[in-house]
Amino acid sequence: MTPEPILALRDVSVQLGGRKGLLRRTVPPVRAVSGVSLELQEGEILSLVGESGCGKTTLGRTILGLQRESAGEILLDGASVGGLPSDAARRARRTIQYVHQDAAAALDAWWSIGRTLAEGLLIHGVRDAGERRDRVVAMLSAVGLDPASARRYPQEFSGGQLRRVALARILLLQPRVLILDEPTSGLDMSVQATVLNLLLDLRERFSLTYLFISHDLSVVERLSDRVAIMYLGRIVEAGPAKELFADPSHPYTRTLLAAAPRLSGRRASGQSLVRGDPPSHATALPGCAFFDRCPIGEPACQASMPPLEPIASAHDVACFRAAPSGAAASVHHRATTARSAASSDIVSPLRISSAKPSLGTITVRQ
Amino acid sequence: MIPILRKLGRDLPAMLGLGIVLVVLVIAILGPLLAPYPEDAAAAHLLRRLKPPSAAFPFGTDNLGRDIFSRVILGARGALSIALTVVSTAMAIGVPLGLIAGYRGGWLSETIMRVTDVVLAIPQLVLALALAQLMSPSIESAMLALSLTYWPFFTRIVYAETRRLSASLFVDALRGIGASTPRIVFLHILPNAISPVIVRATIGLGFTILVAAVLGFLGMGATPPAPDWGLAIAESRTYLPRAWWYATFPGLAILITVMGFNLLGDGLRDIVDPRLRRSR
Amino acid sequence: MMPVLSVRGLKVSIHTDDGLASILDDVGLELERGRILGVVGESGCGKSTLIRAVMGILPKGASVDGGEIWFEGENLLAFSEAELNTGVRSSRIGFIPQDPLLALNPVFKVGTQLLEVMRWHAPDDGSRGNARRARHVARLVSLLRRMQVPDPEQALESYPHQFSGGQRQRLLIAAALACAPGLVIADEPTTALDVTTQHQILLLLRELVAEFGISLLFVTHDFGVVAELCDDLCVIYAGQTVETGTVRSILDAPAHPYTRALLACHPDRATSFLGIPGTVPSPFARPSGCLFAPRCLDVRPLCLSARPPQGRSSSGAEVRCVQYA
Amino acid sequence: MSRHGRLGRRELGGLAIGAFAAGALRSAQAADATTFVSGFGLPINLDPHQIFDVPMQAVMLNAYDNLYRYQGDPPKIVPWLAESHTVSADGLTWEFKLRSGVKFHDGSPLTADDVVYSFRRMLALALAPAGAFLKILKPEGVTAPEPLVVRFKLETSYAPFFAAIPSISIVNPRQIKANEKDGDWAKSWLASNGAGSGSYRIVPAGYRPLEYLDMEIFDGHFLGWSDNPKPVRKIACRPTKESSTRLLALLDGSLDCTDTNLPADQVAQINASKIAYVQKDVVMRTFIIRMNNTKPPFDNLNARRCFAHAFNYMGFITDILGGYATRDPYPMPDTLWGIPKDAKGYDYDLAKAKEYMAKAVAEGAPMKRPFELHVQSENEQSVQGAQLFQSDLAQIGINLKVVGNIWSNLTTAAAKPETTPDMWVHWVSTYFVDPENWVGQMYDSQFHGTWKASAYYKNPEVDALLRKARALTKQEERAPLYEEAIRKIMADSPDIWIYNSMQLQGLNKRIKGRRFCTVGQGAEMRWVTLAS
Amino acid sequence: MLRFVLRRVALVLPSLAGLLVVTFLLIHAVPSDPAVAMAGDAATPEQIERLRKQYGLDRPIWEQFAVYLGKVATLDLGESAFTRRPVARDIVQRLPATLELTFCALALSVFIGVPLGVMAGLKHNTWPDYLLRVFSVLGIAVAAFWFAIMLQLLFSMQLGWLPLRGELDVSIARPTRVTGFLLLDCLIAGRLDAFADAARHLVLPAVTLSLGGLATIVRFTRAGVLDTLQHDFVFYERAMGYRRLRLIWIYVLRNSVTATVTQIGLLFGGLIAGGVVVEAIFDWPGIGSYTVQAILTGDRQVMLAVTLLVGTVYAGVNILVDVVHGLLDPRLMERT
Repeated sequence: MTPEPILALRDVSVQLGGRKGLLRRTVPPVRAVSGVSLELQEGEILSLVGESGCGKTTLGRTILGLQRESAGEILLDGASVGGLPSDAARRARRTIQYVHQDAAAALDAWWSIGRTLAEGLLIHGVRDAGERRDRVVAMLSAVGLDPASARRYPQEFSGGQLRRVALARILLLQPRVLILDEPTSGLDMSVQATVLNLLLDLRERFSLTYLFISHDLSVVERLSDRVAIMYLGRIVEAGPAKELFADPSHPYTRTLLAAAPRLSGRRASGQSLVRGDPPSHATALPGCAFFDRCPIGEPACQASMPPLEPIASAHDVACFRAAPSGAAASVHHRATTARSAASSDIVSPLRISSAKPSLGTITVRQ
Repeated sequence: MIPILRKLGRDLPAMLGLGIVLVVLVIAILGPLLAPYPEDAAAAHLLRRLKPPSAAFPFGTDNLGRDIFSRVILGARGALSIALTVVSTAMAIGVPLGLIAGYRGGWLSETIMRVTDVVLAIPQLVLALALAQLMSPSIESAMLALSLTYWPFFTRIVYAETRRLSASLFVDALRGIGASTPRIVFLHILPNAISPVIVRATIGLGFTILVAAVLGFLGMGATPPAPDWGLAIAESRTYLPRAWWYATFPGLAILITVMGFNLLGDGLRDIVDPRLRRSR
Repeated sequence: MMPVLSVRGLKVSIHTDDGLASILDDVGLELERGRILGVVGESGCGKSTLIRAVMGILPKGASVDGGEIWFEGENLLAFSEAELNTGVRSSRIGFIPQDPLLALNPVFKVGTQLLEVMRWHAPDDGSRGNARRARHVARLVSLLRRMQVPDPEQALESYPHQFSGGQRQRLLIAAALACAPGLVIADEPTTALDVTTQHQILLLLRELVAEFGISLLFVTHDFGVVAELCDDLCVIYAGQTVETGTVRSILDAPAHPYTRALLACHPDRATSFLGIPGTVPSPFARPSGCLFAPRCLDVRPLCLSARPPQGRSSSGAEVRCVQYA
Repeated sequence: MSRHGRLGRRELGGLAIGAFAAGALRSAQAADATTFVSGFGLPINLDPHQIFDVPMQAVMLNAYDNLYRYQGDPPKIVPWLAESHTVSADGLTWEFKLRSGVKFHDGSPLTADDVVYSFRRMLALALAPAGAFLKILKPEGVTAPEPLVVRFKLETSYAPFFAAIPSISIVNPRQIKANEKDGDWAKSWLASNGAGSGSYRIVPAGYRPLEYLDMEIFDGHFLGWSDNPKPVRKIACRPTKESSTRLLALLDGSLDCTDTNLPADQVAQINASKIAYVQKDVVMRTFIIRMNNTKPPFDNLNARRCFAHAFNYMGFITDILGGYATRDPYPMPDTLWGIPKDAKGYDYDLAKAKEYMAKAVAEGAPMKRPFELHVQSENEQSVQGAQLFQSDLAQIGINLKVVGNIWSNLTTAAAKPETTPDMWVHWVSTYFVDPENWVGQMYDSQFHGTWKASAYYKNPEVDALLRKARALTKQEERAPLYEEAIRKIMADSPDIWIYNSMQLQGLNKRIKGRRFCTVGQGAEMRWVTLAS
Repeated sequence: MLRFVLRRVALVLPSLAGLLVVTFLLIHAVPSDPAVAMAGDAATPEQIERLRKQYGLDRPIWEQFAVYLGKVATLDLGESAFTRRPVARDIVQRLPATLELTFCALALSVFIGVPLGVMAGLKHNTWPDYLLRVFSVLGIAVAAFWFAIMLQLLFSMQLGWLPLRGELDVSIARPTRVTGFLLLDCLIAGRLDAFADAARHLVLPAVTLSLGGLATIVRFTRAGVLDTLQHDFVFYERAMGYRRLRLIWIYVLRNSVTATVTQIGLLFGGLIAGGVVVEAIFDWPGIGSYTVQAILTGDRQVMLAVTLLVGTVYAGVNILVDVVHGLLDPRLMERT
């Protein structure tokens, strides 16, 4: 029996936008996140991976409480904290904090770093100015910044330093769960490394749990305990990082892995496993959202949405064609090949789909 | 603040504007000390009417024999106080409304912005003249009318800025750490939104001086014997083109002052315009 | 064989409000015909200034203080702005920008913009007026089809925002190739794209180099992309070329301490996330010795006093480091 | 710009290019010898039974005829459409004998019925021109016993009746009735059309309210044109709105005459020009600073006298008005009959003013409170007068605030003593030539509530004198009564009477044959000839 | 597109209603009694009282407003108490003159201001930029009435090139009224002499009126160009070898004028109301002097009608501005 998760999402959906009007074009709301379930164990790093527009940031904001879920349940330490308007949601979830992707834009350029950091403490009830100052100084040192930088303004910092400032600001609030939204995007490789290092270090020191949102598979692979892959608002595969990278089951996961540029990788040539553009909600069709880009799709995939189901212990996949681990050796084999070398032997989706193997598995799943 | 001044320092027209504004300010403050005939604010000297410029009267004299040079100097205070009163009143009305409308959204925002539209559509002159009638023509009614027609400009600017800022990441981050709405709006959004407001206000100061002069010209602004620049030009019309000095010097005073505020505002705008911030 | 593009000892500085900044100190590279040269460097190392210098479009206040840029046997630095504009840009050097969303003029139809380029730079085949235009349209349509842009005719009539990022980048690649240049310069063309799209674009570029007989100068900060795409590699640090050679040789055996440190940061190789200590020296005050010396783990006294000479590593790469002198 | 006010184009004549360009571009501005471009202001509409003010006179005198008309300077009332009249001994029945052969512009003959119709229309509309008649004449009191005889039966004897007869224009009922809507007496139609018999006819297409009005000669006018062989054939009214434009247009030759409010300061400039000059005419138009006698301290005689002595009459007239006005210490024009020539007015004497102030203060009058003097802000002269007064009062320690205001607000305010300002400035023009136009309506307390009586002066003796004079018909009998009343009024000093106007009008030198009369201020055009 | 315009029109209507209420209340708060003014100088209190009854001025304000609203709904703007003419007719007669003047002034500002603004933007922070900025600001700062008189003195009095005032010489017969726009009517009637004369009369007032707008247009075009020049596509277009002139005057300019177009919209409203002074000086028979006259006489129907008119024109121009925005930038249209 696993311990009680620190944070759990049950079937959470989020709708965005939408408007009606007599003289305005009616725009239906977009289901940015649909039916996502996640559990975050104390102390682990769970990575949320997907291409732009897959809903990972929306999901992060929903967990935080800045975006209200339209359905589902959010549990913090086993207690429901869902269904609240944003102010109340933030109060209930103050142990969850969020670190923005663009650290510079997340800081008020008119406020010095020291004031900005102290402001968080003030909001969280630290009335004594001296105490605030001391804690800010201590935290700046903890994230590897000169305490004298408290007097400086955001525009005087480099990208890497700003990430540290952003972390310091959040850590002052003594969170337990951090949602890190692409914390290294836009950073140079050398800086990215130091920031990741800091993140691991801080997790130890402050006993943090990370929800790590990223599209960079090489970073995710090295950092995460568990990984969840999102595609068009749904989680299509989730499992322990090692297992998932070693044995990707969903065709989309495999696509992503195959597409990521690798230092070791000889250049791809000829046809690619990867087809089509990243999807948008506007063009979504019934059935499996990945169908139009899927190398192994078959007509049945268009009929209904495949549910997220376990194929191994703690490893879930939402695909009718993905066999449980070991049961679909060929797929497994192709995936690993795709990852490690050129993907020439799986590039013909036609061949695979025309073979129509294992219709039986679908019946089993139903 | 320092970088702003440094950037401004390289912008010659803006420095010219700043210089003019400072000089006008000094003149406004020290007016009665600088004017050779401070009593000419109200006196009448029938024997020296409409004298052309001379050593004794560098700008000549007006229809009641008053020294135009003194009156131009004495007029600075009035012009500036009208401008400052109008612009600060308009800001006091417009800025909070813009903040509320921009941050809250919904029906309140809609209502505020529709009212703003309505007021923007009222011809400024009609309102000014109607108020002048309502309260009898005076500097006060002119100021009220101008304030009442000028605030929507601030509302619109602040509204747009607030909309932009409340969608920005740093406000999002503040919400994330649990900052209260008043804290976000007044301590964070307001300072960030204030730059375009200051620019608009600076240009507005010049604009107000000019419109006040037009109201004076139409007999709806300052009342005699106030040493008002617009009024002086209005009074001078009868004596044009013979007494050319009568209109010219108050006209130049308006021209230079308005130009000063505009140049300064333009320069500030170049610096604080978020669209231009990327440059260099 | 003469290289298509050869840059030697290029120096570019820029007058700013804070003084004179040395952006490019000593950059050299050679791009052989039909090959893909990757130029890799971290932000601020001068990659985009290098591109701008080659295109002849330096930012305000910048000037070339030394060096040569030879393109197909001609010194580009001797070209006037008008000569570059009429005789080089697009017609002989194509350009693929970094961010496809920002590079297209948002208020003009794609076709208008691409045809504008062709109108001035497409090779003259004697046709004029409407016939010439029709021929241009036909060429664009076939190019777009080759780029796997669906419904090319419709695409020309659409506005940039109506395309996805990947499609836009395909449009821009088509534009770069439209006037049949010999050299194409690509400025981080996949940075703004999703990983699957990036993969597709890289494949496409690889094919096009052979198919259209072009040489490609590919600027990036991502070693992974270089590994996937490029033949040769040029590593730049603080406005200097520090290592050049074939991709294979450098990735297999990086010679310059900077290259080594940088590769060690890559998640694919990193053993721990240590990064490179220190920061890039300010362009306003470059150290007198090796520019990397303050951050180098293998620094020697000599490094701090004099600029390191050009050397050659065991794998055949040219390296600017005393270790290989 | 020339600094000498002489805009001689010759100064620039040396510039060959300029001269060439001017020659090439200048349009046929050379005025046409039969078109008169008039700068008289336009009335707010063209119906003489609705509007009765100075600008209306310029339309009325040219486009309409009256039974009698004021002519000459000083004005005499002379037969016009009427050949003669008789009045009964009790002053109640008036009979006017009309000329024969008078034709309206549409060619139809003008008869007594038309006159009756005109008076009845005027009474029915009951607007400004009816002011003098409403109380004394009922519609059925106007009759036409014979085709060319009009009879008026008055309700009470009213001497100014005859003086007011020239203010009523005779309109053509046939045209009016054709354009009547819902029994409105065609007041909408006539507001922008003409239906008269005057020397000129209104060209409806040439009219845009307040902007321009074209009138063309009516060859069939009853007086004929034998007395003016070369008349103006077209009057183009193009009033100016700006005083500087007015001046320039006159000097430019594109305007033949200005309106009659030319400021004295422009006189020298115009007279220095080759093309125009300033005509000075004495008119009956008095300039007055009113005091609200109901508001303390103006209820105190000494206070009022203090103010009356503090105005620099001659300084104002000599220096500001350039002498183009005559000091008139009486409450009406000193050229009119009924003036007690022996009565002495108030003069500028700050010492006396101080004395009176001390007395007033001793009597408890609040002389230290700030006072408001309302002026019509668009009128330069009233503003200057006010400022002069302000400056002098400041010397004796009285704090006066000059408040700019507009006519309609002022007349509204003057309808009640509480809202009437402390002081305000206005002129009283000649609506009809009779003391009734001035003292009669200004100081008889029965007129309280009208702007003319806005001093709210009440003196039962004066009331009695004025009422008695009003009911008598003979000037010899009335004159002593007015003289007596004026003496009493002047002793009470209810207002500050300043001057009687001299009318200044800029005229093009090509104008010949202009005949001036204070009523109409020289706007009647039928004798004017334009020299080439 | 149609949906876009309809939506904008629908949004404007409540604003206009609000405008009407505000103006109605405001105008009725003015103490000046229209009956007094209407009755004229020589009127007696009884006459005034009668008029007050006749025009319903003695009735409660909401009743007066209801009556007025009913009339406005049928496009009847009432009758001026003074001119005795239907206000709508007066406005129809005068508005074209004002519009003609405003259009010409705006055209002048745009055709001069946009190129100057582009030049200032291109020469950012150099002497040409400084000079252009100072000169354009001079345009705003100079008092229109003073400038107008100077123009009159120079061009009419001294040089004699242009007429002093009015819209047509007295010696020239007016063309038949078709559109009300004098220049157009001259052309329709084939009266070239009248057209030339009318055009000459238009020059000085239009130049005077264009001054204030000129500076605004220079200012916003300059800012727009500066902004556009920051965009990556400008570098891209240069790198692709666009011809410099075409790059600036077509590709950069179209991206730069959005804010300028907005300002032109705002200016238009301002010019109509602000042309009063210019109309007065040049005796231009437009709506401006009519408005001032109405205010001075307390002619409520006219004041209301003019406010409604200016509000409508303002709203209409703003809709037009939005349409132009949509044409300039196709992305905007799709957001609706």
